[in-house]
Parts: sequence; structure tokens; C-alpha cells
Amino acid sequence: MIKIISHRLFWPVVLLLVLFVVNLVAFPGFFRIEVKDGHLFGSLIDILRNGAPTLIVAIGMTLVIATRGIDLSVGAVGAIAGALACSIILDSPDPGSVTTVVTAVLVSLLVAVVLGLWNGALVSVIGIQPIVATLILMTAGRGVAMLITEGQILTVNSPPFKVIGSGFLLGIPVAVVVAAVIFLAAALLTRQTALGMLIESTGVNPEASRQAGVRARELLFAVYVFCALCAGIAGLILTANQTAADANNTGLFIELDAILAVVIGGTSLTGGRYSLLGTLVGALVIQTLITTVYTVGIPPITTMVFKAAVVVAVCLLQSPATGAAIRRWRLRHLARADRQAVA
Amino acid sequence: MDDVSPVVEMTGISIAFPPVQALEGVDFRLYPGEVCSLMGENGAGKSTLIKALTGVYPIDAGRIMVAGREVAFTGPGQAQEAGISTVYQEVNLLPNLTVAENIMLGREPRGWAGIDARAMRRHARDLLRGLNLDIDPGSLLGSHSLAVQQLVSIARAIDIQAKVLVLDEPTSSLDADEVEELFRVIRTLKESGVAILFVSHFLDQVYEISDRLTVLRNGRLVGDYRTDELLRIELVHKMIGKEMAVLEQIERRTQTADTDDGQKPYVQAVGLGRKGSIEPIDLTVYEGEVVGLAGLLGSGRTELGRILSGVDRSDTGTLTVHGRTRRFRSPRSALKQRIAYSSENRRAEGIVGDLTIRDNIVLALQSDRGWLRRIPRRRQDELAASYIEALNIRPANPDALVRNLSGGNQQKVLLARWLATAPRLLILDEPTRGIDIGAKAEIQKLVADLADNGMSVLFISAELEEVLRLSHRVVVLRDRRKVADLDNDDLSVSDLLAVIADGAAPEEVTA
Amino acid sequence: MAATTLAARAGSRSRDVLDVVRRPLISPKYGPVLITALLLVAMFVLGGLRYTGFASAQVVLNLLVDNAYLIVLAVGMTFVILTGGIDLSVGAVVALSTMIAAAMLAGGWSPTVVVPLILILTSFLGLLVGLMIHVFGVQPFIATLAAMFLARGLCYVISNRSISIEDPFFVAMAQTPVPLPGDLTISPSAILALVVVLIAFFVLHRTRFGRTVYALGGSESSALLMGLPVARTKVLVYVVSGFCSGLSGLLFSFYTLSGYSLTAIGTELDAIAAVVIGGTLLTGGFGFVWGSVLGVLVLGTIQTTITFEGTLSSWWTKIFIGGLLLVFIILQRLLTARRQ
Amino acid sequence: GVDSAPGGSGGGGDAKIVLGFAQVGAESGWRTANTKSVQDAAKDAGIDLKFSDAQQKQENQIKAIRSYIQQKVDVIAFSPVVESGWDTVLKEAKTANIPVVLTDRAVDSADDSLYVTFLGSDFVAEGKKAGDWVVKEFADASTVKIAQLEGTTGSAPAIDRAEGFADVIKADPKFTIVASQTGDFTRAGGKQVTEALLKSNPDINLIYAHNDDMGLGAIEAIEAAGKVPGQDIKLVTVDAVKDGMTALSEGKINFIVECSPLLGPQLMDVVKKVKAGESVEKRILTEETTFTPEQAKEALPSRQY
Ligand SMILES: Nc1ncnc2c1ncn2[C@@H]1O[C@H](COP(=O)(O)OP(=O)(O)OP(=O)(O)O)[C@@H](O)[C@H]1O
Ligand SMILES: Nc1ncnc2c1ncn2[C@@H]1O[C@H](COP(=O)(O)OP(=O)(O)OP(=O)(O)O)[C@@H](O)[C@H]1O
Ligand SMILES: [Mg+2]
Ligand SMILES: [Mg+2]
Repeated sequence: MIKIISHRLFWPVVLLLVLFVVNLVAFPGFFRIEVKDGHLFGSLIDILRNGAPTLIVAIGMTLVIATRGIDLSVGAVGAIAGALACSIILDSPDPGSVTTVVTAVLVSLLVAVVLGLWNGALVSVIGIQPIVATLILMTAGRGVAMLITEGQILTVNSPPFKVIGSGFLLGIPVAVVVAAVIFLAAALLTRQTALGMLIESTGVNPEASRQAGVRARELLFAVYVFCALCAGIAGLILTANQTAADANNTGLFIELDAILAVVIGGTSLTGGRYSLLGTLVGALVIQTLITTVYTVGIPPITTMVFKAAVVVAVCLLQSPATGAAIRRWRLRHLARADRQAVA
Repeated sequence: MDDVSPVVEMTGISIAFPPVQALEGVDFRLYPGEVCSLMGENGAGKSTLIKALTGVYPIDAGRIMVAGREVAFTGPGQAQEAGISTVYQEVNLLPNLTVAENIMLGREPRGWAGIDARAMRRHARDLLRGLNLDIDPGSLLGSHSLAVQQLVSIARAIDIQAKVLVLDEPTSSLDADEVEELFRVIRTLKESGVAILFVSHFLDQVYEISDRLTVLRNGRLVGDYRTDELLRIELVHKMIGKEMAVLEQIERRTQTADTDDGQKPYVQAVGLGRKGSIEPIDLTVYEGEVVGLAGLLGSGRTELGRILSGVDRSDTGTLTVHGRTRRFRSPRSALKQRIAYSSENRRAEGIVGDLTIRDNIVLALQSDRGWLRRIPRRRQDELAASYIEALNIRPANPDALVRNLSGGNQQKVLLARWLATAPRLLILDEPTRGIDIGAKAEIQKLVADLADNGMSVLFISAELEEVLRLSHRVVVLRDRRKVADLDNDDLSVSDLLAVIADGAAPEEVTA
Repeated sequence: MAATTLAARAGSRSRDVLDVVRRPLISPKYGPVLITALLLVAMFVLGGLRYTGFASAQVVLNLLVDNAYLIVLAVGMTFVILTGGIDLSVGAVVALSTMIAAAMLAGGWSPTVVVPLILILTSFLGLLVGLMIHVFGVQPFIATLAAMFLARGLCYVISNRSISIEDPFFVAMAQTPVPLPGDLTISPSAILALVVVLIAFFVLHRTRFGRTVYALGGSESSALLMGLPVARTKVLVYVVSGFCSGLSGLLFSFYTLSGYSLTAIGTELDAIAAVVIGGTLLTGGFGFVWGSVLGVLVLGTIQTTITFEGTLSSWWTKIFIGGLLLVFIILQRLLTARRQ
Repeated sequence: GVDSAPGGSGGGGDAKIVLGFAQVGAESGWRTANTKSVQDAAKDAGIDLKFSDAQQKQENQIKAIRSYIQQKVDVIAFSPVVESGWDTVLKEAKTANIPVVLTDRAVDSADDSLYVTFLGSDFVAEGKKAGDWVVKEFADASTVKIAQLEGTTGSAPAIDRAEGFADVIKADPKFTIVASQTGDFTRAGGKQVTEALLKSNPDINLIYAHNDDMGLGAIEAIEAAGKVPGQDIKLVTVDAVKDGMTALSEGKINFIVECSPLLGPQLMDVVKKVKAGESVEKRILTEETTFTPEQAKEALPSRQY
């Protein structure tokens, strides 16, 4: 019992459940999942699908944060990827063909990788502090995305492209499948190899790791590239979901959501130990929070206050001080029980 | 002395870090005008007891009285105000501030315009001179070697002018001279009625300075003895809890084979140097040879080790490893040549605190193999288990976070990391710093055995006995320059001291 | 004996004239700030060569006038960042202060009530954030993010329309230029901001609180073991930042004479960028308030350059800002990296 | 520090009018079209345009205007980010004798001598037009459940469009707004909000979106829920950008209230008049209309943005 309560993810999961209950009260059909036109349909599915981009970005962010870094440019990278894909599809003679879409996707992901290399170079080679290094791309990147779309919203009418954002695979939303694949890939890649341990070690003590022969520089590159790739994929999903590239708004503030998800999931911003599972829970909490605002009909002007309350709640509950207080309370409780048993 | 009331009286102290019971019902007493040494193996609970006293850790049970009043400090600040000044085990100062600021922080002299920086520097300079250390008090602390930092933290503690001075392994990286200097100061303080709590793993120092010994074992009190009534052998017995044969010195090694014909050099440095840190130096280490590096504080031993292992890049000279010329761009490239360097600064450059013992032990080996070829979990467990046993690392739980280990045990983990890579040349910079007497013997034996099996060792230690006991050859550095290269046949500490001090020309000595 | 040392010192001084110039530039403490200053001057010279009317004293003063609120914000942020923390709430708190000011003034309250009240409220919010960080161990990024949501949310709750300020005191603060010799003018806000900087400088370097701020950035655990008042300092730093955000909000409402809930979005990033450009390490322990002022001026100069350029479309504006930031940071980095 | 280069001072030698234009930003496709219209019209009219993008920040706009004053442009035009807070800088402009034209959004300054004219749409009127159509369309219905997709919370168009709409429909109690959420003027926002709304309120009859983009997002959500946009659930939006018009012509949207970004030519006329010393009206409305699906089909081919 104590073990469960003191588990890192106990409170985030509790919070998630509380949010579910709130939704259920506001809207009894919340847990209902039907099969409509051969695919799953329901609020929970929406939460998974809409949460997928945040989750994907958050996975990349987790690894970056584990190295003591942070990546503010994910939103901009996503916007660039989306803008590029749309403009390629629009410029092609046959927007509806699968090859066009595949090319567009590959090219834009390649560009995302290049942007990741750029961040990686600034951080690891030139040694700029990550928050500033990525701030540069955050600012300029939006500009680049807008340059690609010339500030317009590029609407594409391409069924194969739309599939990425709102299609289904075996009844499950494609976005969810993609997120699941990335999640598993990241988990396997870092935990079945030594990558995870090396990343953590660089995050905890870079100098010690260097002296132990860890290739810190390559590692940083890899992590920023992976994060940018995740951002690119998320950007494509977001773009495909609205079948239009919106350079201004695609992935706006997604970096904050992603970081929040990572932290709610118990990974410390000071680097080191990370938990992908925690990030998953964190991302679900955030998306459920957003959906709750919509389903419960919280007035827009109080939405922010509500968000603040939830974030504060989960942080305070997760805090070691609260844990200690609970332990003390339990001890006293047990002691009293003992005394009663003796009497 | 019996009629004097204790200035510190701790009774029945218990502290647990589940699952470790760090202290259990420990009683401890400290009288004014005495030096009491707290003795025990690594992880016995010495530092924890000190932290309990100064309020760093809350106690689970027990009572602490200071000057006759019960106290419950919530932090070192309060302890300081109550007259307890402490040097904690690791250097706990601020590398980003100047030496003077580190000494005076919290007690800065203030003038009409706030803190008077000049008065502060002046005061700091005087204080450091009292410890025979002449450095610029306006320089950043981080730019100084660990030993200097340790002296600075001692200076800070002394300057507080407390009733109780607690020194947790203050001498671990000091040279004999500095230790003498420190002891002089301690004696003066003792005379003026200050109660001093001293911790060290050097029995000589303990016997030299302390009046009383309190021995801990596994978090429990073993007993409280007068130093002049307890033989060393008994003390060790009480600390370890069993007879310790190893302690009877591993027999001194003298040169077994003649290096010139039998053995091949593993590493050969010619004119190797780095601007601003070490003058060009020639050095050869043969296979299976243990070379000791001796020198005063700041003489450049650490720098030499760092250059040889690629931690710092050299800018002059050549390095030949196993017959091929190499340029190390990083520790990684040195590791590829099977050269490992164990840093003297274990907290900043050694351990990875938030990882487990297991991860820390396999780290270097793993990064050498590359991230793709993960060492199978079973092999990791084997490695961890074998080193935990061989070096007696406590707690013997490979999943414990290294951050929570006692200082000595952290050092052991670090050693295990380098040993696990099976290096051909192992550069050990103060490897026995803070290690208890039993483990020290174990480590020395280990080094000797490994050398017998062909591993070369460059052994840097401030403890000359240890250097002499282990090495075939001793290289002496002074002012970042090699001044002597001595074969170790029946060298004595005083011989060595003589060379270190006035540096007879190398030719004269080696000849 | 004193004479000989003095003579020796004088001798070495004349010998190392070059060293005297170079030493501070390569010191980890002063180097980044000095280099920022040099680069700023270089930027100005380049701008002056390129655009007419750019290199005038009034343009420089306008930088102070237009960025007074940001300077104050950056000062507060400097305290936080020096301890190794971060404060994301400042932008939203600025907006909240403008809203409270506007709403209360519109409701007929006197500035003598409104101004202190805002400063107390924002300091209190800082206190809450500080307690959350210290007592509950919440990471600064998250605690201040929550505060940001809260402050922004409260803005909407007060009103989601913008509210004008017509109070005579505020109008006077906004529209009374302070004449300087040479036909130049500066605003009261700019002077206030400079005063804040002076006070901050004094506090950071001449008081124990200030030194403890640096100590926290060096190593919190060491500071604790050295017996410094870690808890108090850590909480106070966020109070200082809260106070500065409130003050900055007031300056902002002098500047715009209105309160608006969507105002100052993303200003926290500007403040952080200014602090970092000014040579303060995000991990804490190194840096100066003057550096942060320079950082603000750099950002302002980038802005000014863009307006003087006058032909950049929206996206090129963003790219240009990013590019200039990049050039600046890389130059700064390369110039300081030559030390060791 | 010697003033050795006296030549080439501000203003320019020839008679070309210099216009300083401080744009809000480029936060939407509408805004970009607006910018482009101004830039193109300036070129056509032979006016030298100094353009600056405030990135949605009032302080940046103030800085830009101040800089225009320093550069001594002939006329300053800007789309204020916010209504309030312009007096100080406008007074400076007035002191420097530079006339100011407001575009797109108004300022709430009590002293209307600070600007020459305000050229732009009336957001409240747009909301009213949408409301009028709804009242007409649902004249026969007994109850009408409406969901509203609001623009960015606190922004002027969001507030005014909601207000104008509410004004009209409140006359008849059969209209109820069952849900009103912000979709931040974006497609993604519109889609996500609608998805959730449709689950908790599956029986809504009408969605009123404060711009086309949110409406387009809503269409996707409605289709995904297996309903037919424009029939099962009716849609009214504001803006009439090209994508919106396309959807309208396909019957997925039922009615669009135009809010034209093409202020450029009108602005240039005003600038020229102001420069020539002619008087202009204090309030110039943009020429705007509304579209039904049929009108959309006609207008679509000539739609520029
Ligand atoms: N913060 C902590 N969390 C968990 N365990 C701890 C912590 N601090 C100390 N311990 C454990 O308490 C025990 C006693 O440690 P302590 O540091 O007091 O040993 P020590 O006697 O000072 O040893 P050394 O000679 O190596 O310094 C060790 O087993 C250590 O692992
Ligand atoms: N007594 C001293 N006075 C002034 N500076 C000193 C003193 N001792 C050390 N230093 C400084 O410390 C720096 C580091 O020296 P280094 O690390 O090479 O020492 P070392 O030979 O390894 O000895 P140790 O490890 O005992 O410090 C030197 O550059 C020197 O400037
Ligand atoms: Mg210890
Ligand atoms: Mg050394």
C-alpha cells in the first residue's frame, strides 16, 4: 500500500482518474466507445488522438531533458514540417497520390532531422545553453514556416495525407498508432540498449561521464535530432488533422505542454533519471484536462485558472514534503492501531 | 577532566534511511578542550552522526544536548549560531565565488556601503596565511585544487570561532606539511577550550592528535576509549569487528625484474606538457610496473595524470602507447588504449550520483563497448556483485543510488568502475582518499596483484608511505616539473621528503 | 617592505599593460558581460552606418524609454536565474498588474492605494511560488508555469476587454518627459528602471542576501551546509521577482495607459533571453544585473534595427530576430570560449 | 561622435509619400492577406511603405510608431493590437505633425483628434448579421440549441462578434447558447472543441464560429461524428476567406459574414487625401457583404485570398 502511494506515478494517475470522473459526471457517455463506420469512436478515443502529438513531442522532450537540456523549438519545427509537407503536396501535380504524400512526409521529416542537427550543434559543439540555443530556432523557425506558406493557411485536399491526422488503422486512429510506435521504439531503443543509461549519466554528471568515455557530444546530437524528428512527426499529424498548414498556430505552445507532461511524469528538469511511462501519463493528464474544459463547459475566462489549479494540485501531491507528511500520518495511525490492539 | 561537563552530549541517536539503519542508539560525548576522534569503517555512520548533530538530518530517536541545553537544530545555520562549526566530509564550498567570499560568507564585515569587500579579502588573506597558504583571496575558489579548497573550508570553520569544531576527514587530500599545519592550529584551539571532533582514516593522525576515541561499527556504538589506553591493533579490531591480518602491511614491494631488459614500456611520454598546467615532462611506465607520483600540493601530479589520460589535451610533446604514437583528444580515446584515470575529485568528476551502484560500475565499460551492445543484465549483476564483494561496498545493494553512499564507499564504486574496464594503465589519483583502513589494504593488495598480472599503475597519493609501499619507482614533481625519478629500493619516507622539499637534481639521486 | 611590494607591483603593471586589458575579457566572471557590451557598441556603430538617424542619442534614450519595463523584469529575473531557478510567470504577472491597475483606477481608486497594492499582491504571488518551490520541492519551471496560468486566468476574470487608464498620476508618469541636456528627453519610467538596477546591484553585491543568492547558484547543498539561510533566500528571490514583475507591470501601464489581459505574452522569454545574453549562466552562480540591462538593450537594438530597416515582412522579421540573436550568441560564446 | 555626414536626412527629396505602417503581426491567414493588400496597394499607388510587424505585441507597435516619428514619415497607419493605451504615442505623433490613420481595429481614445480616421469593419455588426441570418433561418423551429466557437479570449473580434450575435438572438427565448468555448481562431482549436461538444451535446442545431478557420475545423469534427455539416448541424461563420467560401459553396457552411482584409486600396486613398490636406470622414467602413452558398459559388473564382 505504502509502496503504491509512494510510487512516482501514483498522484498523476489518481489525478487522471479524478479528471475522468469529473467528465463522467458532466457527461455520462464519457466512457462509451462505439464502433462507427468501422472505427472506434468516443471521448476516450478523442483524448488519445488529440493527445498523440503532445505525447510524441513529450517523448522526444523527455530524452532531451534527461540530458539536462530543453527544447523550446519543437513547435516551430512541427510547423515547418507541416508547412513543407503541405506546400510539396500542393505543388505536386497529383496531390491525392500516395507517392506524393510519402515524398512530402519524408522530405519534411528530413528537414526536421536537419533542424535537430542544428540544435544539437549549437548545444554540443558551440556549447550554448539549450534554452537559448533552441530559443533561436523557436523564433526563426516560425518565420521559416511562414516563409514557406507565405503566411497563408495552405489547405490541402489529399486523402492519403489526411489519413495521418484523422485516419484509422484497424479501427484505431493512425495518430495513436504512430504515437504508440514511437513510444515503444523510444522505450526499446533506450532501455534495451545502453543508450538510456548513458543519457542519464550525461544528464547527471557530464564531466564524470566524459571521463568515463561516454560520447557526450554524439549523444546530445542524437537526442536533439530525435526530439526534432518527434516534433516533425507531431507537426505532420497536427497539420494533417486539420488538412491545412497553419504556420502560425501549428504546435503553438506545444513545448510548454510537452515539458509539463514530462515533469508531471516525474522526470526532473535538472536531468538524469527519466521515465517514458511517466511522460505517457503526463501527456494523458494534460489532454484530458483540455478535453475536460470543453466537455464540462468551463467558461473560457476561467480555463487558465482551472489549469493552474490542476497543475498546482498534482505538483503539491507529488512533492516529497507531502509524501513525508503522509508517511508521518500513517505512522501515527499505525501506532494508534497498535495501541488499540494492545488495549 | 571528569568534573567538566560535556559541551556536546548525544544519547540514543537513531537515524534510518530505509532500508539502511545508519545509526542505532548511539551515544556520544564531547568535552571542552579535547580532541575526540570518531572512528569506524566506511559507512559506519560517522558523517551521519555529525550531520545529526548539526541538524542536517533530523533524528528518528534520541536526544542532543549542547552546552547543557537540549537542542533540535533544523539546519547547519542554527548549529553554527549555537557554536558548532563544521567542515563536512566533501568540500562543500562554492566554486563560483572567491576564496575570501567562501570563507566569510554569512559573516561578512559590513561598512556604510554594505559589505566591505576589501576588509573581507584582507581578513581572508591573514587567515589563510595562518594555515600557511598564500593564495589570492580574490581568486575564484573553483580555480584551485581540491587540497586548497579543503584548506579554505578549514579556514572558514576556524574563523567562526566556535565552542565546538567538527572536522570530518579534513586531511583526506592534504600533504604531511598541511596536516602538521592543521594540527598546530587544532592544538591552539584545544588549548583555548574548544572541543574538537575529528574524523580520519589515518591512524597515525588520529593517534597524534586525539585524546579520546569513539568507535562506531555498522551504525552502533562500540565504545569510548582514551587514546593512550588503546593499542592500534585493538582499535582496528574494534572498528572491523574481526582480526585483521591484512593490516600487517602487504610486504613492501621492491623492484622484482630489471626494467631495462625484461619489460616493455607501456606508456612513454616525451616532452609531454600543457601550457599553464605542466611543463614538458618525460615519463615511462613499463608493463606491470607501479609508478608512484610524489610532490607537494599543486606540484602538478593531477595535471600529469589528466594529460596522460586524455582528460586534458597536451599541447607539446609526444605520447607513445604500446609502441605507437598517440594523441588523445578525449578520455574516450585514452580508454580505447586501455588507459583509465580515476579522478581525485570524485564528487565533481567521478561518481554519477543519481545512478545506481550497478550503473556506476558498468558505465566506463559500457561506453567503451558502445551503446548498442548493452552489457547483458546478468553480466552487469555479476560485475556489480563481484566488485561489491571484493571492495566491500556498503550497502551491498547494487540498486542503491551512489549519491546516498558514504564517502569511502563512493570512492570504492569509482575504483570498481575503472577496474571493470580491465585497463592496461590505471592512473589512480588519490584513490584511497577517505577509505577506511581495511579497505585501503584491500585496494593496495588489489593494485599489487593487478600489477603482477601485467597492469601498469600510476599511483598518485599524498600519503607517502602508501606510495612507497606500492610502487616500483617514484617520480617526484615540483612546481609542475619532474625533479626526480627514483627506483624504489629501500627508499624511506624521509629520503623522499628530502627530494620533494629541496629537489636534489634527478641525476644525483637516480645515479 | 611595503615600499618594495608596491614597487614590484608597479613594475608588473607597466609590463602587463596588455594583460590588464585582456584579463577581464577572459575571466569567467566579467568576460561575458564585457563582450556583450562590446558587441552592443559594434551593433550600434553598424546600425548608424547603415541607417540615417540611427546613431542619435535620442535613439539610445528611447531604447531605455521603450524597454524600461523589460529592464525591471530582467532585474527580477536575474535574481531568480542567479540561484539557478527560472520564472516563467513574469509576463502574465505584468499583464495582471496592468489589469488590476486599470480596473481599480477605473473603479475610482486612488493611485496611492493602487500602486502599493499591486506591488504587495505580486510580491505575495511570488511568495506563494517561492514557498511552492522551497517547501514542496516543485521545480521552478513548473511552479512558475502554474503561476503564469493563474495570473493570466485572473486577467480574464477581471475583464477580457482592454481598459483605459485616465488617472492623472498615471497619465503624468506616461507623458511627462524629463528633459536632459542637449534637447534630449527621457521618461520617468526609464529613470525608475535605472534606479531599480542600481538598487539591485547594491543588493546583490553589497548585502548578505545578495551574496547568498550567488551562493545558491553555486551549490544549494553546499550553501546549506555552510549554514546560509537557504530557505529564506530561495523564497525571497521569487518575492523579488514578483515585486519586479509588479513594478514592471506598473511601468507597462504607464507606458500603454491601459490594462489588457493578452498583453506581454511571451515577455518572460524576452526577459530570460536578456538575462542570458547579458552573460548570466542559466545554471546560476555567475552574472550581473548590468549584464541583464545590456541584454535588454541588445534585444531593443535588434527591434530598432528592424523598424529602421522597414521592409521586412512578418516572417522575415522573425527570421531576422532569430538570426541576429544567433550571431550575437555565437560571437559571445566564441569570444568567451577562448579563455581556459 | 562627430556629425560629419549631414546629407540624406529623413523625408526624402522627391514628393513620394512615405507611409509608416505598423501591423499587428501575421497571426492568421486573414492578417497576411491584409498585409499583402496594403503592400500591393502602396506599390500601385506609388507610396513608399515602411512596414513593421509587431508580433502581436502592443509595446512593439508603440516602439515602431515612435521610430516612425523619428524617421519623420508623412503618414502613420496602424492596426492597433488593443483598443486602449495609445494616447501617449499618438500625442507624440500629433506634436510631430504626423497624421495617423487607424485600420481594422479602433482605439478607445477619448480625444479623437489624435487620429484622422478609422478605416475598418465593425465586428459588432458582423455578429449582428450572423444573428439576423440565424433568426431568419430558424424562424419555424421551436427550440434552437447553439454552440459558439469563440475567438481568442479577450481579443476584440471575439468579444464584439459574440456581443453582436447575442444582442440579436436574445430577443427570442427559443435560442439558447448551450456551449461557448474558445477555439483560438484556429482550425485545430475549432475541431477539438467541436469534437468534445458533439459528445456532450449531440443535439445542437447550429454552430456559430467567430471565424472561418474554426468553422472549417468544426466541419471535420462533425463529419468524423458521422453527421452532415450544413444539414444536421448548420454553420455560420465570419471572414469569408477562400477555404471558407469553398466550404460554403459546397454547402458545408450555411452562411458567411464577410470581414474583408483588403483595406489596402482604401487606405492608400485616405493617405493621399490626408497628405493633400483634404478632409476625410472620421469613420470609414470597409465594403463588406454576406454570402449564401449561391453567392459563394459566384464569388469564388474571383476570390484572391
Ligand atoms: N542521504 C542518505 N540517504 C540514504 N542513505 C544514506 C544517506 N546518507 C548516508 N546514508 C547511509 O548511511 C550509512 C552511513 O553513512 P556515513 O556517511 O555516515 O558513513 P561514514 O561513517 O561517514 O563513512 P565514510 O568513512 O565512508 O565517510 C551508509 O550506509 C550510507 O549509505
Ligand atoms: N599552496 C598553494 N598555494 C597556491 N596555489 C596552490 C597551492 N597548492 C595548489 N595550488 C594550485 O592548485 C592547482 C592544482 O594543482 P594540482 O592539481 O596539479 O596539484 P597536485 O600536484 O595534483 O596536488 P594535489 O592533488 O595535492 O592538489 C595549481 O595550479 C596551483 O596553482
Ligand atoms: Mg563519512
Ligand atoms: Mg591532485
